[in-house]
Amino acid sequence: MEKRIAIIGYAQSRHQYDVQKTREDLVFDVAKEALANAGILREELGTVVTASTDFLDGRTISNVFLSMAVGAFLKDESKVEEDGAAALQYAMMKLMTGTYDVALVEAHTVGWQFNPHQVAAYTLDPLVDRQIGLLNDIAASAIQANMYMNKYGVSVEDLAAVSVKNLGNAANNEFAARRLPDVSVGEVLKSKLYYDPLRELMISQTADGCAVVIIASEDKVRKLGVECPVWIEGVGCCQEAYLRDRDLVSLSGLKSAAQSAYQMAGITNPFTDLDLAEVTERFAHEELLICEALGLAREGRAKELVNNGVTALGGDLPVNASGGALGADPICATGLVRVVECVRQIRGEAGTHQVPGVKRALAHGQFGLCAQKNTVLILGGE
Amino acid sequence: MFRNCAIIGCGQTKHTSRRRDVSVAELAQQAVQAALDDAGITMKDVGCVVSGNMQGFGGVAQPEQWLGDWIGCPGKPAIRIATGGTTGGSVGQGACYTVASGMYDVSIGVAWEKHSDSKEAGATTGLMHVGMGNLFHALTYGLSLRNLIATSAVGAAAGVAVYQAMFYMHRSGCKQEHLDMVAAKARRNAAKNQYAHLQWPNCRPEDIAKTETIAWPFRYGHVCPASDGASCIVVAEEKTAKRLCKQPAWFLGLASYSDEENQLQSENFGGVGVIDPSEQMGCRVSAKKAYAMAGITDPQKEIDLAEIYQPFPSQELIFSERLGLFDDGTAWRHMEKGETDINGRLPISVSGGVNATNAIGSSALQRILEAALQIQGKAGEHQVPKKVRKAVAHGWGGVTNYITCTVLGDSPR
Amino acid sequence: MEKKSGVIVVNGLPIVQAQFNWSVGFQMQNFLKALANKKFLASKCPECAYVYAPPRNTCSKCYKKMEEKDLVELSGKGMLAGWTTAYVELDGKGNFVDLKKPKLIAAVKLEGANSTLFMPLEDIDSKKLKVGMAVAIEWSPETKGGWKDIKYLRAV
Amino acid sequence: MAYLKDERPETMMVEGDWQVGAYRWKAPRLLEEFSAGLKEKKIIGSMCMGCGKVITQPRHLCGRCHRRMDERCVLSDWGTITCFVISPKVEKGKYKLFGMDPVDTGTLKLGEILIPVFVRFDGADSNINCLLLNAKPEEVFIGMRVKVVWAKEPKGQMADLEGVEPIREK
Repeated sequence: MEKRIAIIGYAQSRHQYDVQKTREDLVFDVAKEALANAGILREELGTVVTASTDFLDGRTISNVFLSMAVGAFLKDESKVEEDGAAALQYAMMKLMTGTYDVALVEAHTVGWQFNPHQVAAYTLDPLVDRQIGLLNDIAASAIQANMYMNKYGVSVEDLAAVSVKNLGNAANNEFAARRLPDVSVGEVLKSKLYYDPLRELMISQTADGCAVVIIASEDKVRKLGVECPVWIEGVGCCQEAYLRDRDLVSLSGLKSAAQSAYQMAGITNPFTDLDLAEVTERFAHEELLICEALGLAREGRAKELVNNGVTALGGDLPVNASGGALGADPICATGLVRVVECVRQIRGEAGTHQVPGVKRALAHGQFGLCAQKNTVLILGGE
Repeated sequence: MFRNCAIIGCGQTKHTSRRRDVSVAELAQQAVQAALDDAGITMKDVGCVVSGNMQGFGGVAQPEQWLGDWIGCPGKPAIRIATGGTTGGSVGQGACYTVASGMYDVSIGVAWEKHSDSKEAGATTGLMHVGMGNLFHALTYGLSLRNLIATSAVGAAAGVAVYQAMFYMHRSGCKQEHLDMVAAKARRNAAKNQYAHLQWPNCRPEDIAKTETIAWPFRYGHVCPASDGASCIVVAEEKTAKRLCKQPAWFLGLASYSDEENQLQSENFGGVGVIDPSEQMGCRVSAKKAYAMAGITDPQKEIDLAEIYQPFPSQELIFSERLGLFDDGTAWRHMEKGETDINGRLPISVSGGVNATNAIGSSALQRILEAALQIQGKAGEHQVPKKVRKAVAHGWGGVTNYITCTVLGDSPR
Repeated sequence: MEKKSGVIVVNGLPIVQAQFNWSVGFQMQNFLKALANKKFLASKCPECAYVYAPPRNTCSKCYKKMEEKDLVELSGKGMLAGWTTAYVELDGKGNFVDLKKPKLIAAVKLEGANSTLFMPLEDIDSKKLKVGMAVAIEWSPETKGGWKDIKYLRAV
Repeated sequence: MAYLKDERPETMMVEGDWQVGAYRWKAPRLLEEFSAGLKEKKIIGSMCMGCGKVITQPRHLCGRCHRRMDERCVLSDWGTITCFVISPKVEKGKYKLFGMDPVDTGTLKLGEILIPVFVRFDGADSNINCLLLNAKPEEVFIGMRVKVVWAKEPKGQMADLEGVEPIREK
């Protein structure tokens, strides 16, 4: 990369379903905290990029009343209607042009306002799938899960093991919404069945939440004398074709996104080069698919990672040490929360779920049905 | 490093009130195909797709996930940007940033809107939805329905623009007949633009003055239509641009500063600290930043042409002043003298502008696109007679608190 | 004095809704009209030969245009690629409603098409489902040229 | 740029909806304070201790200073018109609110002329949008001094502030 960009400050809200705060307060508090964390004043910001969507927020132009809360008064401002990780990528591009040197990236969703699975149904092809009226994101992912399980002989217990791992990890994370320390495979398989094989505990926990990350260009980082900047070493993003015309079992879009991110960061063997991965798994089986697409396991073999504890908190390559999206899923913010969690780990500020000696981590954000759009970021300490 | 980049291809569809011959996906595809053809490239050469519209108006959430197949998203990085009225401007700027940052060599920016897909005229429910949360909040506190209708429904077509116009007229001395003149100019110009919606050859201010008053000082003749349409630009870095295009339109400066909510309400029915919505501090700041980036010190002399986002005629006057093209409160005098006509000293909105064609999500991108066409000399019938070296494209959105300001030129920075 | 909770819940008026009528474009129109004659149309890309079902006018792989001449008729038979049993469904207003009788949703690759279609599957026990199983379209008794003409998919 | 000529005849359509009314929102208890004030015929505003701006209806954040506006103050019920709009005579079928005609429901009278105004109450740095009552359209001007017309029996709701009327010298 010509111009290096670093994360200098972060904050996230305590995610929970129905947080007792207005949307404006939620965003304001987190933005304020992130600015304090970065040790800068609002006046020093150059540009602000937010991520939220109109359908989820229940307002056309969802960012319009939040500019003031997020600190964008008379600042360059833009909104990405995507996952927060994509917003971070866009803000990064803005800094890379040298037009601005500090950017604030904010992402939020108040999942309580309206069922996000209904919103997912609104994203379907209005001429075909919305007319047939069967699908939503859970249904589509359930079909994906079935296809994957049939193709590679993965059992439903393997999926439940992912939930057990992530929900257990979430118990250590004070910011997570669904914290189940001692949940067992049996309990996961007894939870309410939505679309076979996806049960309540295999579906991400919708939450109200907000995450803010402050990034700065290298010159500014030096000027500010930031103690532990976390550098964005690589970034990649890719969109796949619509549900009907893509291979659901392999996330080719994520593969391509990961490839460009690895290339940029100079990673040849992700399994050894990375110390930690935080991925957005809206459903238990997605974590397996994602691990394969990221090149951490061969196709169909990701279940071994979970079953052998490789991706567990104390494993070789912990995946979702924070509990991931199964722990808390504030839709648009989820990708940015992954970034925040990586930064916490690299800076050694993760508290009870700290993984020792994290130097390089991968954050992944996704949006759309069955992970249609993916963003991969490689973060590294100094 | 800001890597030099330029617009090398432009595409837009014919705008009308009902493009029922195509689906919204096909509409966007038409614009993309036209832009690729214009640039002389294929979809394989494109590195990144930036897209946007206002999803509430089309009824499809995150439409780029579905219609991405029609605009070339599959297998590519794709960013969806939506900022209300400025969506198009933000998409254009997004496409510029993706290239200027050095991440991709060629990007396309595509924006669209299809109002006829909505059952209500002008997508009123979608528009009302901006303040729906506030509205329901206020109703729980016994907001009188009479007040509600008087303050919102009376101006439904004109919205708060009518208040903004009143403020401007009061402080500048501009009269209703000047608004007629601006509207007539837009209709006249649109007649020369084959893609425009409301075309009225040789429209005179007297013709506009004959239309019914909706809320003084606005008449029906002043109001923008709700159009179906899409537009697309192809942005390329310096080498590619020079290789592919005889006269690229270079990005010189860009900014999108936001102001406090300009229209009485903030989140949860709070008030706002802006007394005069025609003050437009966001536009002042955006223009200053964009000009500074472009190395423009005296916009009044250096800018050759402006494309202003003016759904209502008063806004052309307000924003031309805020963009530094005229002294405060004098825009209407210059307009009266014909300086902003197609053959005038400083032509403004020669495409007819938003006043003649308003496909909301795409409107602000169209401003950038039209400015580029003028620089490239490809505007056809509405090409201005003089050489255009530097042009400014503007967009406003949100509750008139979002501004995008883009400066294009005929030579790189 | 007892402190009230921090926020007020503001409910919307359920009668307020935004309604849409999307124009379908010529390829989908051809498709929907052909359903009346119990024909299932698809479109084949002249460049890469990928077959889209339902038909469309642009190829997402090579970005070529497809016209009426590129329409092909499918047999209405296909192969099961994946499925799920739905125990709940959305009511359109954001609530999950428990289904008394679970529904099957199938992902099916129609013979001659590359696209996967998501359709209801009926008349079969979910335990007997297998990937690659043959299925066929069951047409409504009366076909009028719309999505309702396809009743469901059944096992052959 | 190539002009696209291949327009086709209108195609059929399929329907769908977006249940915007099924959403819910969270609001702060600020308006409660405001409407409680109205019951005592007081207009309450919030003050920013950073920039000193006074906003009404009260707002709890000042974006300029990026801080909370915790202080409240009571404003004068006299103010100045900063902007006005004059509607044409109310006709049937012209306006719609939630699909109903306000003339049919009796909210608006047939043939009346409405004058929505922006009022800046003395002491505030913001406008309130309300109706000008007891005045003819031709006598309104920007800068006109007005006072609040209170409901006869304020109930502690937004409608207590019926509108404003000109202050007439006797």
